[in-house]
Amino acid sequence: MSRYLIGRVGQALLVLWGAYSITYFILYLLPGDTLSIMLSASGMEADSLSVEDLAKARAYYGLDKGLFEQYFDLLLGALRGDFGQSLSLNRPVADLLAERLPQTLSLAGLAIVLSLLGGIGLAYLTAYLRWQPLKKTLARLPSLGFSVPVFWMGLLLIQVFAFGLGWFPATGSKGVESLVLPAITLAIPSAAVYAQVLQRSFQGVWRESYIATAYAKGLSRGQVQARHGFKNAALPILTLIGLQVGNTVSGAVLVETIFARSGIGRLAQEAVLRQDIPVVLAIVSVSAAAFVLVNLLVDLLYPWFDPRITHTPKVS
Amino acid sequence: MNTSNLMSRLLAPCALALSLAACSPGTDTQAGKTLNIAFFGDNTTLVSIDPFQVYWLEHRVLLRNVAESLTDQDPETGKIIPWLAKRWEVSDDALTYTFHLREDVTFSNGERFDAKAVKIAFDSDKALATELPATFGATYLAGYDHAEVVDDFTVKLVLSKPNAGFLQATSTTNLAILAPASYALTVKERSLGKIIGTGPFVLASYTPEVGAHLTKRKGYAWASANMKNQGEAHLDAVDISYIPEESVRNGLFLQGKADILWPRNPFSEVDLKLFQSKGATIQSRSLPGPALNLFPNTRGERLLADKQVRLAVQKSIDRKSYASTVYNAEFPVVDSVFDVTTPYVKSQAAKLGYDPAGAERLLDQAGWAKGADGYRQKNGKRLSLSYNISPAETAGDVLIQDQLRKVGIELKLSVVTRAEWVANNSAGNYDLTINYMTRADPIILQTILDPRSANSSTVATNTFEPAVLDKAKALFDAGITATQSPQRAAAYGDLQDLLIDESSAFPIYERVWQAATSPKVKNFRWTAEGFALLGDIEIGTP
Amino acid sequence: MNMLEQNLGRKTMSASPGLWRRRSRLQRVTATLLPLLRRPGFSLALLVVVFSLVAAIAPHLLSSFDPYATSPVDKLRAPNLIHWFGTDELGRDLYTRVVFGSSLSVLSAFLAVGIALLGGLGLGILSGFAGGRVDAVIMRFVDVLLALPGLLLALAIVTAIGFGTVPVAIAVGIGIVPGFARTTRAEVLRVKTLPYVEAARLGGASWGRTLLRHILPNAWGPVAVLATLDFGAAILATAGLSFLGFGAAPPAAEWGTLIANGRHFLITAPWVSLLPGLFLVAVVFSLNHIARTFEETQR
Amino acid sequence: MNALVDIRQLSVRYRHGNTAVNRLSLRVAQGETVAIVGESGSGKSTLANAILGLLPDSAQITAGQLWVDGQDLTHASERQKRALRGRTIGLVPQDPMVSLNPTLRVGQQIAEALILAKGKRYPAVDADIVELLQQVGIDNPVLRARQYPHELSGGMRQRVLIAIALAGNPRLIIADEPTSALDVTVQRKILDHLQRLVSERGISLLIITHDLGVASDRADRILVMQQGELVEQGAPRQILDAPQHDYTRALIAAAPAFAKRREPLIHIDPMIEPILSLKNVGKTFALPKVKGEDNTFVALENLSLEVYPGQTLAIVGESGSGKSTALRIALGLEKPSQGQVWFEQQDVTHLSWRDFRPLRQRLQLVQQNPFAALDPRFTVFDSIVEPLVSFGLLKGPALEQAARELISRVHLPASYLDRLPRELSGGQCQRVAIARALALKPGLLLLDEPVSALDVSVQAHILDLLEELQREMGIAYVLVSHDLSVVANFAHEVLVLRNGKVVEQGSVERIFNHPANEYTRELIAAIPGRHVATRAA
Repeated sequence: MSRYLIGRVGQALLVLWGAYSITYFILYLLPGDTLSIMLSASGMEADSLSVEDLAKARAYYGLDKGLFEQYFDLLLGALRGDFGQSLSLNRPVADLLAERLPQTLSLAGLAIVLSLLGGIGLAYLTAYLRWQPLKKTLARLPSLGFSVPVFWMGLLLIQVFAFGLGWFPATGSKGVESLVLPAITLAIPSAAVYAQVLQRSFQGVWRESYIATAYAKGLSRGQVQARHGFKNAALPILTLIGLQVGNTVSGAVLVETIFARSGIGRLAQEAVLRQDIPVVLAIVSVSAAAFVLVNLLVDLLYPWFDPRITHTPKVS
Repeated sequence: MNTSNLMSRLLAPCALALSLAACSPGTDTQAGKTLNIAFFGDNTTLVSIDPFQVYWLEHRVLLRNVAESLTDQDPETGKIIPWLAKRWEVSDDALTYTFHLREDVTFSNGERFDAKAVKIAFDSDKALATELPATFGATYLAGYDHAEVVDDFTVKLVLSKPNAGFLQATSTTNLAILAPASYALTVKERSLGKIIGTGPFVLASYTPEVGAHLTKRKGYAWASANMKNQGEAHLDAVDISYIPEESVRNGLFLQGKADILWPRNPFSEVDLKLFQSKGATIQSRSLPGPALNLFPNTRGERLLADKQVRLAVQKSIDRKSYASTVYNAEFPVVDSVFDVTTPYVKSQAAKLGYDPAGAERLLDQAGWAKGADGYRQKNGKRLSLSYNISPAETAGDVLIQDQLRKVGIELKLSVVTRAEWVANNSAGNYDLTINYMTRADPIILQTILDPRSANSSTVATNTFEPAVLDKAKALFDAGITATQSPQRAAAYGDLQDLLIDESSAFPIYERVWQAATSPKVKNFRWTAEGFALLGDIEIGTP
Repeated sequence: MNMLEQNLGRKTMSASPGLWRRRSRLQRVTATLLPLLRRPGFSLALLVVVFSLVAAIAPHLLSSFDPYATSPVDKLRAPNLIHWFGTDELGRDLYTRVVFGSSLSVLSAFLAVGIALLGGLGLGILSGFAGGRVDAVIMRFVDVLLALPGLLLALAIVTAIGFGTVPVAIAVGIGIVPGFARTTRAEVLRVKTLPYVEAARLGGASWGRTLLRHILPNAWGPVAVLATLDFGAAILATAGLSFLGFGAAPPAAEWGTLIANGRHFLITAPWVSLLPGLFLVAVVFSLNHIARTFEETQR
Repeated sequence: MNALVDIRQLSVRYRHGNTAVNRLSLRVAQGETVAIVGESGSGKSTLANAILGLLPDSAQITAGQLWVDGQDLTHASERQKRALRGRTIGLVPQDPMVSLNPTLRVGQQIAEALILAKGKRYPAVDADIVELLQQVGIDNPVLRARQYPHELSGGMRQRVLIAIALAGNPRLIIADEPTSALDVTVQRKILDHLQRLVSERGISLLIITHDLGVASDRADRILVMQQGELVEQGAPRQILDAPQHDYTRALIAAAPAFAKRREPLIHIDPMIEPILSLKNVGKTFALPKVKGEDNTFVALENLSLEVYPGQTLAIVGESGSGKSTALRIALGLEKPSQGQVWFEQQDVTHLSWRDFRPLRQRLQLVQQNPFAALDPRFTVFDSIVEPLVSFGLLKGPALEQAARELISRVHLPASYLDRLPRELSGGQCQRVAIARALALKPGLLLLDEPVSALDVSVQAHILDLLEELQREMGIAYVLVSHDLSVVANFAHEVLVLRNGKVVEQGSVERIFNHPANEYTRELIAAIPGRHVATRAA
């Protein structure tokens, strides 16, 4: 087990390092003079600076070193939790992240909980129902769920629930109520994915022989579904939760913009508009870290849900 | 009963988890006397509410009510009137300004407002301007050399060269006087909200991109004559939020969650009617300073180097239709380089008429023939102008594009990041660009169009044809050194004529700042620079 | 499916054995497609998708208005017989804008899916076929791409190469590469071990032939379904990016831009945002529906 | 009226047309063992589901009555049916590998049945679980109860399923193809055990099977079903000795256990060289290291065999015996760890794939699962001619001509050349696979369980076809099978493998009549139906 754990953590770190490197090279290697981008992002113009000032600025942003030297400096810094200075906000990126992260975490956390509740609930209901018209309608619902653009859904929800019905505040970062609409918006696509996978999974599981065994014991449909169907059907969801982290972060960029929440996602969008490279790099790294971490947890928890999978080498 | 129980049990843990991240103390108790203002999105290019650096209008509204200046400006006449200074004298050479200060003023941290505080403020500002020459306040301080404390309440500000706008500058938020304690802090700390002033409100908090909170200053009693209410503010607090989404912002106002809806751009006709139908009052004031102008790049091979083409562009813009389409039928039609609230504004209405036929004639004469696709061409080259936009195009931009298309000019709107936009400007990589600043003195045009003091000297240089550049510089100099009103009027009048005659500026629309106030908001009044005096505002029953 | 089998059975049985000729591919395709077309849902979805494809290729066939001509007098008209989707704040016909927006949205989705297919299929086949170290290296690389949240990766790419439809499509395409690579690899691995592949190998077929004739065609199904699904996803992703302001240069407008621009009038003129949005939803939903129908028939 | 199950004129229809059970009547008395025999599609499983009240939503009882323990299930509510399940009727499902919930411990799954039978939780449930496990013949029951299904062998899982069926003390147990997924020897033991338990408790047993042998060995009464109808019923002897119905006769004729053994090949000309020979072949696999120690698994040890033209050699063994490894080594898909492989007087042991390729024209394989052996996207034509195309032998009209010849060789109409595999039955698929193997006119066919996935009557046809081809074309066969009864009718030589070792080798005659080894005897004894067949003989 511990051998597996070490290997798996190593793999996770490798992926994280890869994600960081790819982002670094995309941002620093692709066309565009990094220095002038950085200068203009912080309100200066390259044409107005003298040669010495340019050299000074180059040194200040660490651009006087070779590409790889820069890369290793940044990487080492990132390992220590130092992501450098934001170019336009004039603050350490780490501070910015520390300030914005809780907002996004609470939003994403609630969204994940809601999407699981909604997705699993819908699929569970669909599997339980026997009246075909309703069953079929519910089976098509997830498709609709991820056909709707997140931003459009967000605007609609605001119109209906904030302005129409007045149940929830439309914007703001204060209080749990202000979290409800954005979290629902963010949860819908993920919920749709969970629901669709689980619906399919239930379809497969209902055909399994052990379901017949369970019925033959005298269990009711509800009991069979709860005790024998659900856990087996829900196993694929576990892997999906890990994969959906990425989508949730992507969605957060849009949702935070619409709902005027100051979180990581909006910071990312603004940093891109300002070409604030250190901030973009840090946010991508942090999101990748979240992704890797959640997937690591899922992998480690898997044997607990599915006893067939063990992390110890098998002896036959 | 059962299900709701279940739901609450399920939700309890999440609620707990969330409350760690975001907890909200109830604000209902003071709601009655709190004014909620909804602005559009916060400035993300320069995160700062340090008065000296701030050019962002919304921040200046906030600062006007927190930090005060030596003088004030009458919004009706543009005259400079006493505020923290009871009176002042200007030496004949216009280089020495002696201010006699009020003696009853204190900063909100308890420090006394006196000559020493004024000196610290001006010296700190000057130090910052030297360190960061591009900072906005530097233009206000142009020519300032040093301050001398004459006695506790008399201070002498000495200029090294004349600056006709200096007295007006002392009335602005940019040269507001902060408490000495504020200047002891770093620029960054001030930028993020450590601002202590003498105003009727105290800045309790500022969270970039989210909002700010102001509370009433107890014992305030030194308002300028512009204020009706000479005592403490009527409001207990002001809550400011920055909401980038227009529909969300409007919704909040319609719901009554915001008392003042105050976006940067004027309201569209439909919104205006909607708000009025809900009983809202639309407050409007043209912002002093240049109108919304496009400035051409007249250099080298650029198509706008040809004056004929520039004149044709000038004639192809239908400003009346712009005002009524993008905004509303009552919206003023721009008729000058400056907005009407700017001192020495000179109407150019006669030269700014819509004349597409005239434009086509000019283009035909210049050898630009219409091609099959409707666009004009010369020597196989299309009459195509590039216009960089950041962060996003407006309906107005697209309307102009279509208006130019009608005479066969292609306007390419390229949406770029702010950084690219700046880079393109400084590289001369544009045909038309845009810039505006707000200040109730025509001197502000220098920061845009005088190559010697402009933000982007490239843009300023490119605006004028090489032959005209010196003439323009001379007019700027005349404007700044003239100490008498008629001389300034003449200089700036000539400058405005020059800009229009040369088609070095294309006025598009009058920069009217509009705010919608809910029926319960009383006494909303504008300052000379287009800010609001929150101390006057009362919240009553509608 | 049963009916189909019976139909085919009858047809082939009735043909006399001596006159046997090979049936063309077209005949077989129509034989599988026809029963699908009888489902109203499928036909409707196909219609919507075909409409958007036509709009993408030849938009002027579907509307006589000029998508860019402003007409201040007609601004913000509600949907009516002349302007089916109403007009926007500059009086432009919205239906025409949506139709012309298709070319940008649909073509950029094509580009994105094309990139994803090329990259994903390449990586997936290589990985699944080569196995061993190559597989391990490629899969780690795919893991890395997967770990980068799609929109953020796209934002980073757009930061680096600039705004516009093509950069956005490239960014979106790269974002969906890992999904394709994984699916392709899994399918190749699955099909590779099937008895008929072994039979073909034992029948003397080279690896190349086995790959092209057996593995790819049989692995293609789920990949094609994924491509159809991701086509919708790519439309959504490009719409998302244009919504954030990274899209095409005005006055051209993708669907995302139309929705984004119209959102200011949600209260006063809701159709400006809602109708393009509804159209977008209809197209993506139709793509999903088609993908699911194919998936079901494959099973 | 004392019949436990009383079915009168029952008809069950599926929503999309076909009638699965047609006016069927059946009685099962208390303590009686009844077997329903039928091939796939005969409706026997639908009948079993109907008795359990577990018909799928798409099926409907359209006529007749179904009385179980005095209740008419055709009009019973779901609740009533549920009360019968477990407590009155127990089920031993078909495939033990997939019939236990993989995510629940074995003990919990039994406990569930026990608690349902009691109607409430009770403290002694753990003791009851252990007792039940003991009764069904599982050793170390305390440990087993805590394990998950995947940690148990197939036989043990089947025993657990029997324990679950017994937990509710039912009066009837339905055993649906109870052992077809298991090795013959295991199958025999478990069926013996089940029968003992049932008879001790006076439980009625309803066996659903495709295997007339199993039915005749176990049942008091046999019912033969064909296409939803009951064609014949009676005591096993009666059915076997004097079948009334054509279908029954066909079944008996097809059942390998009752068929006549094949004439052994009269002579092997000493001048003829073997087409294939394996010389002292062995294969070991490396396993993952455990605590740094190397682990190996010996799949095959010291195997020698020779196959002569026109002759059939059968390799028989249960799962894990190494018979598949032997086949893969013979095909060159796997390199042996020791020994040599000779094909047509050529040492092919270490030939690369490329060098082996020309030889493949002479050496072909017919696989186990005919559906999976054909590319679903290839028409029959494409599949059959693929080897010819791969080797670039024929083109155009010649290719079509070859296809027509091949398809007629396997007795399929030429029109089938256009069909896709999914439009064919299992037997037809297998014929196509054989035609494909014949395309290159090979000298040796390796048959990997060629009929195990097919119905009995189809099995017979395929084996007949293979025999005919051997006669006409003089092909040699290597038949790999777990089923001795298939081997008995088909092979000339038999080789018995167990755990990778050769147990016995010899002519089919000698192996069956004078088995020298205990294991071989056990295997032969386990052939279902042998019981009755030998008595009949």
